Parts: sequence; structure tokens; C-alpha cells
Amino acid sequence: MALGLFTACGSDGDGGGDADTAEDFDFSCPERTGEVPEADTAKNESQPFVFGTPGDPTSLDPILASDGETFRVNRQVFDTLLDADCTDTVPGLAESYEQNEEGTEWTFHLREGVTFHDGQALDGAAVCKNFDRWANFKAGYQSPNFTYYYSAIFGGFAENDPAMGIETESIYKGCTADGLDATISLSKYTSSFPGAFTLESLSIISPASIDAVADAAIPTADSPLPEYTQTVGTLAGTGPYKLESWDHSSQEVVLTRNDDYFGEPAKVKTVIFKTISDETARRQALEAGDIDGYDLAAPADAQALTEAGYQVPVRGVFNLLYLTYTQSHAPLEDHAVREALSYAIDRQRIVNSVLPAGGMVATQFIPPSLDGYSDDVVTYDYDPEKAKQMLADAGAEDLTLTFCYPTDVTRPYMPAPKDIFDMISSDLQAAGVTVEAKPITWVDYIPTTRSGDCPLYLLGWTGDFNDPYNFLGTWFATESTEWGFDNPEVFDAIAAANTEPDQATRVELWKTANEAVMEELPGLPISSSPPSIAFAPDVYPPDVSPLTRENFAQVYFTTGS
Amino acid sequence: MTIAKIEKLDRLVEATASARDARTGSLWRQSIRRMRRSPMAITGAVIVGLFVVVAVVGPWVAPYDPTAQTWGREVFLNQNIFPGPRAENWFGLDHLGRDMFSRMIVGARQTLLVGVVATFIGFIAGAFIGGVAAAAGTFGGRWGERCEAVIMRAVDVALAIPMLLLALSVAALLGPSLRTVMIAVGVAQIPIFARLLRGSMLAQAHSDYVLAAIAIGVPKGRIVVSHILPNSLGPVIVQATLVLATAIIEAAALSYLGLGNPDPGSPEWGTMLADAQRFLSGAPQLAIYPAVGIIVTALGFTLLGEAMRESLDPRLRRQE
Amino acid sequence: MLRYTVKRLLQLSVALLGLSLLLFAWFKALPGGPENRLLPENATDQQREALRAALGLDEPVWTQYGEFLSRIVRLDFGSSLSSGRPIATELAERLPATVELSLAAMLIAVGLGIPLGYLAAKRRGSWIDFGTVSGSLLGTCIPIFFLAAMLKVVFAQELGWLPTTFRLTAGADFTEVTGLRVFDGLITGEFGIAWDAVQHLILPALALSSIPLAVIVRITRASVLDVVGEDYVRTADAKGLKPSTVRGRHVMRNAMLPIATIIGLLLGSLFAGAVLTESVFAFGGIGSFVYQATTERDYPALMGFILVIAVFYVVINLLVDLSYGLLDPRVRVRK
Amino acid sequence: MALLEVEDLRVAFGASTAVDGVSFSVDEGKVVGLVGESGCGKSVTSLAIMGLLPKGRGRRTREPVQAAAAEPVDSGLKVAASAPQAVAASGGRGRRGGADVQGRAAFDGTDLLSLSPAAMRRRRGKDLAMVFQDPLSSLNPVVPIGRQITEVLERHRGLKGDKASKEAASLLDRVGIPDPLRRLKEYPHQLSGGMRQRVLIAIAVACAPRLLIADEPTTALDVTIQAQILELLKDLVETEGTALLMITHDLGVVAGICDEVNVLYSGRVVESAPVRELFRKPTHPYTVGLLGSIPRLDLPIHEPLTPIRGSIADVIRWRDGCAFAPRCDKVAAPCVDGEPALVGAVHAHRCVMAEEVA
Repeated sequence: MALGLFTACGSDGDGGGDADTAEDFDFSCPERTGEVPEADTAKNESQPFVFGTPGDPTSLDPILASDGETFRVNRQVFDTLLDADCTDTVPGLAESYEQNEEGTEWTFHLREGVTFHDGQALDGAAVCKNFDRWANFKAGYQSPNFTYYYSAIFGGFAENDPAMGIETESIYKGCTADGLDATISLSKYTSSFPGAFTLESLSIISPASIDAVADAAIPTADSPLPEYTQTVGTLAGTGPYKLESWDHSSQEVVLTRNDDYFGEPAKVKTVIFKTISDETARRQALEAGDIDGYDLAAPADAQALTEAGYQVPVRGVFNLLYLTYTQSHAPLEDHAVREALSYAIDRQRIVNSVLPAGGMVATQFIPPSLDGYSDDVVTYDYDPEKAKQMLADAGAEDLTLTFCYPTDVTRPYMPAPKDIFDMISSDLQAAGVTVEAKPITWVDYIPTTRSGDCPLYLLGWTGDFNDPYNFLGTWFATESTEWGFDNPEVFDAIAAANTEPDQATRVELWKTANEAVMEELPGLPISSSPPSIAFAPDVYPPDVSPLTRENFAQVYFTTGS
Repeated sequence: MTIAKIEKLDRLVEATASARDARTGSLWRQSIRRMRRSPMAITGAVIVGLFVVVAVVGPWVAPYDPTAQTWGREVFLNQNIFPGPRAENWFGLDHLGRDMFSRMIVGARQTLLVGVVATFIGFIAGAFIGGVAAAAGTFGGRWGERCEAVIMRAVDVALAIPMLLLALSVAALLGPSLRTVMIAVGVAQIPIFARLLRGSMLAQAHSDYVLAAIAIGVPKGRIVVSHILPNSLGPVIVQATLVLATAIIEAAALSYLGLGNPDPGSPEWGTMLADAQRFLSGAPQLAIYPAVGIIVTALGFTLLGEAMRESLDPRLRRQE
Repeated sequence: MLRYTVKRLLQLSVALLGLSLLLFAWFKALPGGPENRLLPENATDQQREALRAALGLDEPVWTQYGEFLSRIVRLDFGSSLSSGRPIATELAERLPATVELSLAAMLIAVGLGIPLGYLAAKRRGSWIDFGTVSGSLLGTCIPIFFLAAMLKVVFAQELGWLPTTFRLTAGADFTEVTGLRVFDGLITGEFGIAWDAVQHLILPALALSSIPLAVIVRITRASVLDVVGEDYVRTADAKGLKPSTVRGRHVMRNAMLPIATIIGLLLGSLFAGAVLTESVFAFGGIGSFVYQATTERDYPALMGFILVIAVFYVVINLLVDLSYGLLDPRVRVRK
Repeated sequence: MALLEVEDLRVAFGASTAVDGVSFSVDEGKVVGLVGESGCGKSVTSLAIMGLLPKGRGRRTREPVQAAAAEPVDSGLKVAASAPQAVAASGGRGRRGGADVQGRAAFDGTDLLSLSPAAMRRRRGKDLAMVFQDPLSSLNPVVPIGRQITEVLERHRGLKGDKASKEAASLLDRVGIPDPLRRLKEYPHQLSGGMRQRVLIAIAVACAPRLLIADEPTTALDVTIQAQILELLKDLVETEGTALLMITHDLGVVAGICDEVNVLYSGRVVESAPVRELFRKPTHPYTVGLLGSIPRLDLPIHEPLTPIRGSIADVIRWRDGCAFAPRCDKVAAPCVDGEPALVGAVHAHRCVMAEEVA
């Protein structure tokens, strides 16, 4: 048995001071400096803290959600076994954990004296009840549009419903409780663990809540979510806030402080999450004082807000935007051509001009805050002359390439797809490549790019927890039409890392994998950029998180202005 | 279904048609003479004329390539740095460092193209549907009448859907492109044109000269084609002018909803305006140039259309 | 009257059936299935396939249409892709906001439009007339989303006179009765809430009223010009009646006929305008919902909305036609 | 003294003159006819007396008097060629329809033309009232006829509620409408044409005016109804002693009801005489022509009618000569040699060739 170490990646739970890389800047969690302002206690008690969110949450049952807006709300109300500070795994409901050598047995030592909002006490049995509930989901509950993360982590359910189309077997074997200990057994290790235990979807709810919703059914994949997920009062968590109300028509979720919270109690009595879907409208609402903070500020707005005295703390990066060179299209099969194209693109300009503060040029297919980030990958710095030369040498002077981009979305890693597309295509054209623009709507974008129809396309990913497989594995584990290359060296490197239960060895293996990928150059990593979050001047903001896991219990109004 | 709306359209038709009855040949000459005195018509005509000229010669007189990110490294949209008007860029730069002035005058052509093509699609398809319905209803006997009823019910249903949503549905189907915008906005206009032409043709069909033509045994097809149709086009042409304005605005709204023309190679005002909404506080000029362009142009077509309508409407005219 | 109404209702259901078929065909023809909207970009092909199968998208089209129709009849438009909630519920919850906004916009349009149109007609040819007419034409030419954004920038942001977003100050404590906040505030005696709601209503209602205002001004003007030339107005003058009596009883009562028709028709189009306005002001009504559904390509939600609005529009039309009978005794007898 | 004394009345619409110096008088209790073709200015005259013409902005130009009328007719729309009529028919509220009224119309010694609009409103419907040509369009379609009657009672006689309704019913009864109480609640479209005209007459006589102006009151009606309406008017005039100004193009009506007749042509009185005198000895060729256009039972059946040539649009300016000259069979050189004067007292005429005609 190896001891579960929270110090595995070099920084402990104190806020992430000393970074484990040689850089003088911590990409993931820049250190918070400056004085801690005084709290306006009266205001904190009397006035709600209103936070503008880009969208409504979908479900008050954490396991049935897979989107950030729902996570944001649930994170304040429910807790997970492990927590993430910055990108590091830190204690959550469990003070510590152990894993066996094969990574198939995970024992969690829970905190003492934790009570749910309904008064029940947390113990190993409660944890096991949650895991057993999930594993035994039936019918519509198994559909990936409800339990995407559970099936992604555990492969499947105890009894896979054929109607839901999941064919892989569940790796969850069972859970045994012993007082404050809970041991979860798996049939197979994957590198999702222990990171997966920090995922909001796997939040622990009270045993009484589980009994209360046992009869709520989701008969089919397109059934609506059961009523208990839409109204407050059924599910009890352990978090610093309790759910007070959810007014769908006002798009308003109201939380009140949980005075029995096991950790530091929340400073502000009432927190309101209010939906404003338009990003300009969110900024205007903040400026007008209608709200006290909001998420997903447009890069330009972030700058203007900072100048006007608003606080825009910079999050660490935890995502990646890349340009794919689909090798099933003839000219891109040639490594030299891919290399030439990579030299032609001025990624720094994209970062400087379009991306929010804190953005950076990516050198490999994972963001730097992740374990396994390698400083020794091959890099392709902007050099238009070299690009032209290489294209000429490769005999590809009049190259014509179709370039796809999505039209109707902004993603956290890609705040303005069209602008980024415009810049890249302008660079490519400068290198003598004829670019044929092919805009595609989002619903059609994934299938089209997956099928390999686009020689060039933009896409990216935001990580869920500290696990490189979450990035590399989904892309380069095997041959696929979306990348169109077959390189066993890359595939093997990833497989090796993914199945290595030992933390330190695994990190090294991931570095090797990253180097192999950049050698192959299946695409060009463009950038990592954090979505911006903004707060009013009289607010003490929470520690911002690369995983967007802000804890609103830290927020308070200051006496400042 | 939408009887009230129909009545309104039919009233317009009636009004114009009866003016036509008075003396067909010189009606247009008459109304043109009348319009020459109307400040509305003059203003409209001047705006439209100017716009068309810019649209035609735009690409040749634009000082720069409107798509080249020549000054790309001077713009920082994440820091609200958008160089404004200056000697070499009269309207300043857009968010990718392209010359705004060149984009505006080249964009005029795309904007006009969207308006004209969309209106044309609506006009042709609407006129076809309305014409067939009216012809069938008038001369097709009982089955023809049923045909007409079915066609017009379908048109009514389409009229019930707000134009923007209709356009939206079409745009969703075809995927975003300039062509889509044209088709979407055009399709959304079909029911109006169909309704209008049918009403206009029915009014003509019951007029004395058509009865006379039937009485002397002129073939039905010829009556429709050479008598009813040409005399029914008046209100439809007026509507076309007004629709041009609507089409330009609708195209902008589609862009705002993310269904507009995504092709960076062809600047178009609606897309430019929708794009610039993001920078409204930092660089309002990026939105204001195309907005003013759209508003003024739409106003031009509207003024012209309204002036035409008024000059063709005998009820309004008699008070002059 | 009753027979007429029944006949109209029958025609209506046939038309709506046609519409449902059209919508279904449209929905089927859309590129990219909902599974791509529902799952994150990293989901595997297998997961996508699984969801397709689970959603019944692999069944024969006619089975799907039958299912679709039987649901619609039960007012079940399916679940929204973005919220996972029943679309009917979502629409019902958000309806009051949009109704309130539309009513406010209509109030502005009618309250300003009719007097302005009357004035323009009265002073035909004067600068008032020219100003009003060109102003109203201009109103139809400003893209509504741009107008809304500008109003907000000027009056809420720069001048700070009015709030930028929402229907009420966040966290306001109010009693819900009808969902129309101003109305609720008044009947429950929560005047502070009512006033708060009014302040939140002004800008979006102004933006939304631009097109109906323009239309009403022009229709009123044309209609008054029409009526003022009628012989019975001369008769009224010949009676030596006070100008106010002539205006109210003889001119406006007749001029109102086309105006009433137009007001009814405009109510339908307000909903389309609300899509663009509400999103700018985060008003939280059906408009916001549709805007979100549009930008996120939540097609089931859009489809539900189109069906609802078609029914709404058709009902409004019916009401307008019936009210025509109330306003115009000639029609009353004919029917 | 005459009840109404019209002196040198001139009405111009912009550049074109509709009434060009009309003078006549109406004595108390008398019926005076104003006769002429459409467009001769008779309706405009009546509207000018009632103060129902829109205000003009003062004459700006001294354009040739019949400039508009001189325009070729086939230029398209007749409406344009006879603008003043169109204006008058539509109540004349158009922009360019502003009428410029000059001259005097003394009613019981007060010049109506110089009264303020408010003062004029107080008299209209009370001292002088008017019955219009088209009874359907002259009644408000959306207001019950009862209300249309009571509003005038309310305005000028201060009657309200039940009293007004009762009075309205008795008025309807008086103009010969059966079951008046029921009719009060009905709308104009529910009545027949003759009944509507009776309603209009009831409205006009509601306040027992001293002068009643009837503008072609029978033109839009069936022949049988025409006679009834004429009888009704005659009866009212006789019993009340009301003076009646009868405007018509129908010489039959004139013969049936009038005491005196004024024949108008192109905005001027061309002949004026007591009714018997006029029919016995028409002097002006236009009057002769009018009489000749009427089919007569007392003439042999094959005798052709003698219509007047041309149309009222074929005119010359009065100051250049007789406006009727282009259509006149008896035209001679003196006719187009300057302005013809109105000569004679009881039987006056405006024809330089009068001797020859006779």
C-alpha cells in the first residue's frame, strides 16, 4: 500500500506558492498578493452577493450534470471526497486517502463531525450509498446526456441498459464502509484516479436524500429531468451554503449560509446566482451595480473593467486550443508541410490581441498546469520565411487547404473562433497557402471534423481534473479519422502512461508522451487561455481557480468604497 | 386565418388597382411626376442612388484590400486598443487591423446584393405562388378554387410565423453563409408577396375590362398573362422596394443571432454590425459606421417605397 | 358569431397540423443531431452513437412524427437541450415576463403613436408631420438589437438613470400572483416592487416599441386622413359640435378600426422583437429563452416556441377579427 | 331685410377659383334655389356660408383664374383637373385644399365669414343647418343614429339623457320615421337610403334653424323617395317658416319647391329670377340649354333633346369674356370681348347677347 500524498505535485494546500517548474511564474495559480481588506460585516449580513452567470444551472443533483454553470452552484452546496486547490488534489470530505499498488482499491478517511444540511452525519456508509446509487442507475439515468461524467469515468453501470447504448463494462466493483472509512474497489486502474474524485458530478449527498429520490424516474434519454432536480429542498449536501430557492422564471438561484459548515463559514449570508446570457449585458450590469461579479468576461471588457477599478483576477490556464492537420488529406501527410505551416502561424499575435490576460502560446497538447507537462518538446516558433522555404522544398508552393471553424459558439479556450480563424488564415495566406474558409455550425462541427472532412480545423478542450489523459488520451490513444495518422510510438507512450498507477512514474511517462506527440506534429497547439472573471471594487473575490472551481464562501463585501 | 391582415393588404391592392383602372398607361408617368415633387421621394432616391453608386464602384475605389489584416499588429482587442480615424485609415481600423473605410465601401456591395437577391427570391417565389393561386381560383373551376384555398392557407400559416424566426429556421437548415442569409431573408418574404399579388390579381380579375375580355372569348391563359398580371404588379413592386429595406435589417438581425455571413472574404454591413456589438463600449465606432450605413440605406429604400405607395394610392392622392 | 368562431377554430387546427408537419420536416432536415449539442467535444463517437439510439433518432421517420404529434397534442414539446427541462414548462414560466414587456411596449406605442399620428394628420404638410413621419420611418429602419444596445449604453450605463438588466433588482422580495411584476406589486400593495419593476421595464419596452410605434403612427395618420375627409365628419362639423367631440366620437372612433387591426397584428411581431430585446437586457422572458435556444441551437426549444407563437398569433388574429365586430357595427350584422 | 345676404363671395383653392363673385339673398321663409352643373361652384358656396371650408393661407398668387380647369382633360385623372370639387367633396382638409374665402355672407346682419371659428360653431346646427347629398356617407357608421341626433340637442339646446332621447324620437317621428324609439338604437347601415336622409333632415332641423341649406338632398335617392323627401322639406319650411337654400342640378326639383332661382356657371351667377319667371322666359343661353336637356312629356315623342355641347371644363376666364362662350350656340364676337355684367333686377342675367337669345 502506498500512502496517498497530497503533496504529489510539489505544492501543498497552502495556496500554491512554490511551483515545481523552473519558471518564475506559476501558470496555474499566480500567487495572491496585497493586503486582505476589512469586511463590511453589516453589509455581508444584509445584502446579497449577486453573481452574474452566463447560463442557468441544469440540475440540483450533481451527478446528473456535466456543465460548468451547474457545477458552479453545486460546488457551493455539495462537497466531493477530494478537492482541488489550483490544480492540486487536496483534502475534501476525506482528510486523506490510500491506494493499493495496482490503483484498484481507494480508501478514504473521512473528516469527523461533518453533517449534511438535513442534519445527518457523514460516514463511510453515506459515501458508499452514493457510489452504489450511481452504479445502479437504470434506464434514462444511464444516458450520457444525464450522466456523462459517471460513464466516462467508470465505463458503464452495474447493468447497462441496452436502450441507452452503453456497451463498455463498468470498472466499479463496490464500496465498503467502516466507520469513517470508505473503500472503493475498481476492476481496473485508469489515470482518471484520483483526479476524478474531485469532480463535482461525484458530489456526496445525504443518505436521506438518496432515499427521498429513489423513486424519481428518468424513463428515456429524452425525458425531462425529475422534479427534485429543479426545486430546492430535496437534496442535502455538506457545503458552506444551502439552497434557498431557485426561481426559474427570474433565472435566479439563491443560496444562504450553512452555519454548521465544517470548514471556515461563509462570509456573506446570501449569494445569488443570476443568469445574464449576453456577455456585454453582464459587463453593463456589473458597471451599473446591478450585480457584484460575473464570469466569462470578454477579453476586451476585462481590460476596460480593470482600468475602471473593477477586479479581474487572472485565473490559471487549464485548457488548450489547437489546429488540426488532418493527415488523411494528402499534402498534410508530409511532416515537412505540417512543420512549415506551424512556422507560418504567429500564435503570439493571437495571444496578444485576442485572448484574455493570462493567455499563453501552447507548446504541447496539455496546458502547463498539468502533471506531465514537458519543457523538452520540439517547438515551432513563428518564422514566415522559413515556412515559405520549407513549403518550397517540399514542393507545396501552391497549396490549397480547406479550413473549418465553428460559427455559433465561443468556447472557454476559444473566445472568438472567427477572429482566431481570420488571423491564422491571414498568416497562412502570407506564407503562400490558399485558404478556403469553411464555417460550420457547432452541432455539425464535431461530426464533420471527427469524420476527417476538414484538412484544417480549430478545436480544443478544457480539463476536468488534473489528468493528462483527459487531453492526450482522448485524442491520440489510437488511430482516428479526426487526426488521420497512425503512429504506434505515440499510441504506446500514451497507453503506458495511462495505466501506470504510480504517480511519479506516471508524470515522467506523460512527459515522454508529450514529446512524442510534438515530434509527430498531428496539429499545432495554439494557446491556453483562462476565462476571465470580474468583481466589483468593493468585493473581496474568492481565490480564482484554473478549473473555475471558485469557492464563494471566501467572498465578502469590503469596507473600502 | 389572418383575415384582418389580408384585408389590410387587399385594401392596399384595391387602392392601387383602382388607380390603375383610371388610366393604365400614364399611371406610372403620373406617379413619377408626383414623386418628383415629394421631398420623401427625393430624399429616398438620393440615398438609394448614392448607395447603389458606392456599391457598384466600391471595390475599385476602396483604398485598401478590405480583408487584409495590414495593421493587424496595431490592434489589441483584448486591451481595447483600436486605432481610430487617421490619415491613412479614414474610419480607423477594425478589430483585426483591417481598414474600416475600405470595408464600409466594399461592404456596400455585399449589403446591396443581400437585399436585392433576397427580395428577388421573395418576389419571384411569392409572385409565382400568389399568381398560381389567383389564376387557379379565378379560372380553375371548383378544383382550382380548392387549390387556391390550400395554397393560401399554407401562406397564412407561414405569415403566422414571425419573419425573423422563419429566416432563422431556414438559416439553421442551410448553415451559415452569405447565400444562406439571402435565401433565408428571401424565403421569409415569400408569403407577403404571394398574398399581395393574389389580392391584386383578384381585384383585377373582377374588373370590367377582364369581364369584357372573357365575354369576347379571349383565352383564359392569355387574359391572365397579358391583362391581369401586368396590371397587378404595381403594389407588388412598391412592396419590393420596402422589402429591400427590411431585408437589409433582417440580414443584420440574423448576423446578430450568429447566423449571418461568416465569410471574412466579403465584408457586409450586417455582419460588421453584429461583430462590433462585442466592442460597443471600447470601440463604438466599429458598430456605428455599419449601423449608420444600414439605417440610412434602409431609410432610403423605405422613403422611396412609401413615396411610391402614396403616389399610387388614390385615396391619399386626392387630398393633395 | 358562434358558428363563425367554430369555423375559424377548425380551419386553425388544420393549419396548425400543417405547421407541425412542416416543423417536423424542418427539424429532421437540420444538419447535426442533438447529440452533438448535448455532449462535450471530447465525448467519444461511441457515446454519441449511444445517445442517438437512446433519443430514438434511429427509428423510422413516421414513427417519430407520430410520437412528435401525440406529444404536441398533450402540449409536450419535449425537453430543452440546454436545460433538460420540459419546453412547455420553460415557456410557461417565462411567458409573464414577455407578456408584461409586450404590453408595456404596446402601451408606449399606442400611447405615443396614436396622438402623434393624429397630430401629423391634423398638421399634414407641416414640419410636425414631416418630423413624425420621417421619425417613424426611421424607427422601422434601426436594427432593434442595436437600438436596445444604444439605449442601454446611454440611459443605463452613461447616465445611470435606469437599471441595465433584469425585471427586478436581484434578490428583491416580492409576492408572485400573475407573474406580471408591476401588476402584482400594485395589487399586493408592494408599491416599491411595482416601481422597481417599472424602472426595469422602461428601456426594454422603449426599444421593443420602436417598430410598433412607427407602424401605429403611420397607420393612425393614414387612417385619420382617410376619415377626416369623410362626409360624416363634415356633418359633425355642420352640427357645430365642439372640436373635441368631433375628434373623439366621429374621427377617432372610425379611425380606430384599422388601428385596432394593426395593434393585434403587431402583438405577434412583438414576440420576435422580444427575442432581440430581452437578450440585451437579460429580461428573462421567452425572448431570452429563444435567444439562448438560437445561439445554442436548441432546436426542440425553438420548435416549441414557433408552435406556441403560431397558436398565439392565430388566436390574436381571431380575437382581432372578432373585436372588429365589436368596433364596427357593420361587420357585426354581416356575421 | 333678407335673412341671408351673400355679396361678392369668392372662394379660391390655391391658384384656382371655384366661386368668383357670387351674390344672392334668401328672405325669411323663402326657398331659394342654386342651380348648375357639377363643378359650377354651388356646393362650395354653401360650404363657404356654413364655414365648413378649410382655412387657406391667404392668396399668394394672382394666377389665371381657371388655370387648373384649363389643363387638358386627357392628362390622366379627372380628379386632378377639377381639384376644387374634389377638395370640397372630401371636406377639403387636404394640405393644398385650404380655401381662401372673400366677400360677405350676412346672416341676420352678422357677417358669417368674419366670425371666429368658435362663434361660428355656436351658430352652426342652431341658427343655420345643412342637409347633405349622400345620406349614407354623411352619417357616422359606428355611432347609433340616436346619438347622432342627441349630440346636437345636447350641444345647442342643453338637453341630456332621457329628455334628449325623447326629443330625438319626436324629431324622427316628425320626419316620418316609424317606430322612432327602436330606430334610435340602430346604425346608419341598418336604414334605407330614404330613412337616412330623413335622419339627416331631423338632425338639421333639431334646433329649429332659421336657415336650412340642402345640398342636393335628393340626388342619391330613388325617384319615389325623392318626392317624399321634397315633400318633407317643403312641409318643414312651411310649418316652421324656415328659409331654405336648395342646391341642386335638377331643374325639376327647382320647379317643385323653389320661390327664387339663381343659375350658376363657372363660379358666377349667370341668371337669377323668381322661379316662374325663369321657366317662362329663360334668358341666358346656359339656362336655356339646361331646360332643353330635360326630357319633357309635353313635347312630341320624336323631338330630339338638345344637350349642351362640351363639358364644364371647356371654359374661358370670366375677365376675358363669357365663360360659357366655348359651348354656346349663340356665341358672337361681343361674348369674348371682356367681362359680361349681370344686368336686370328681379330677373337678372349675364349675357351680352340676351336680346338675340330671346
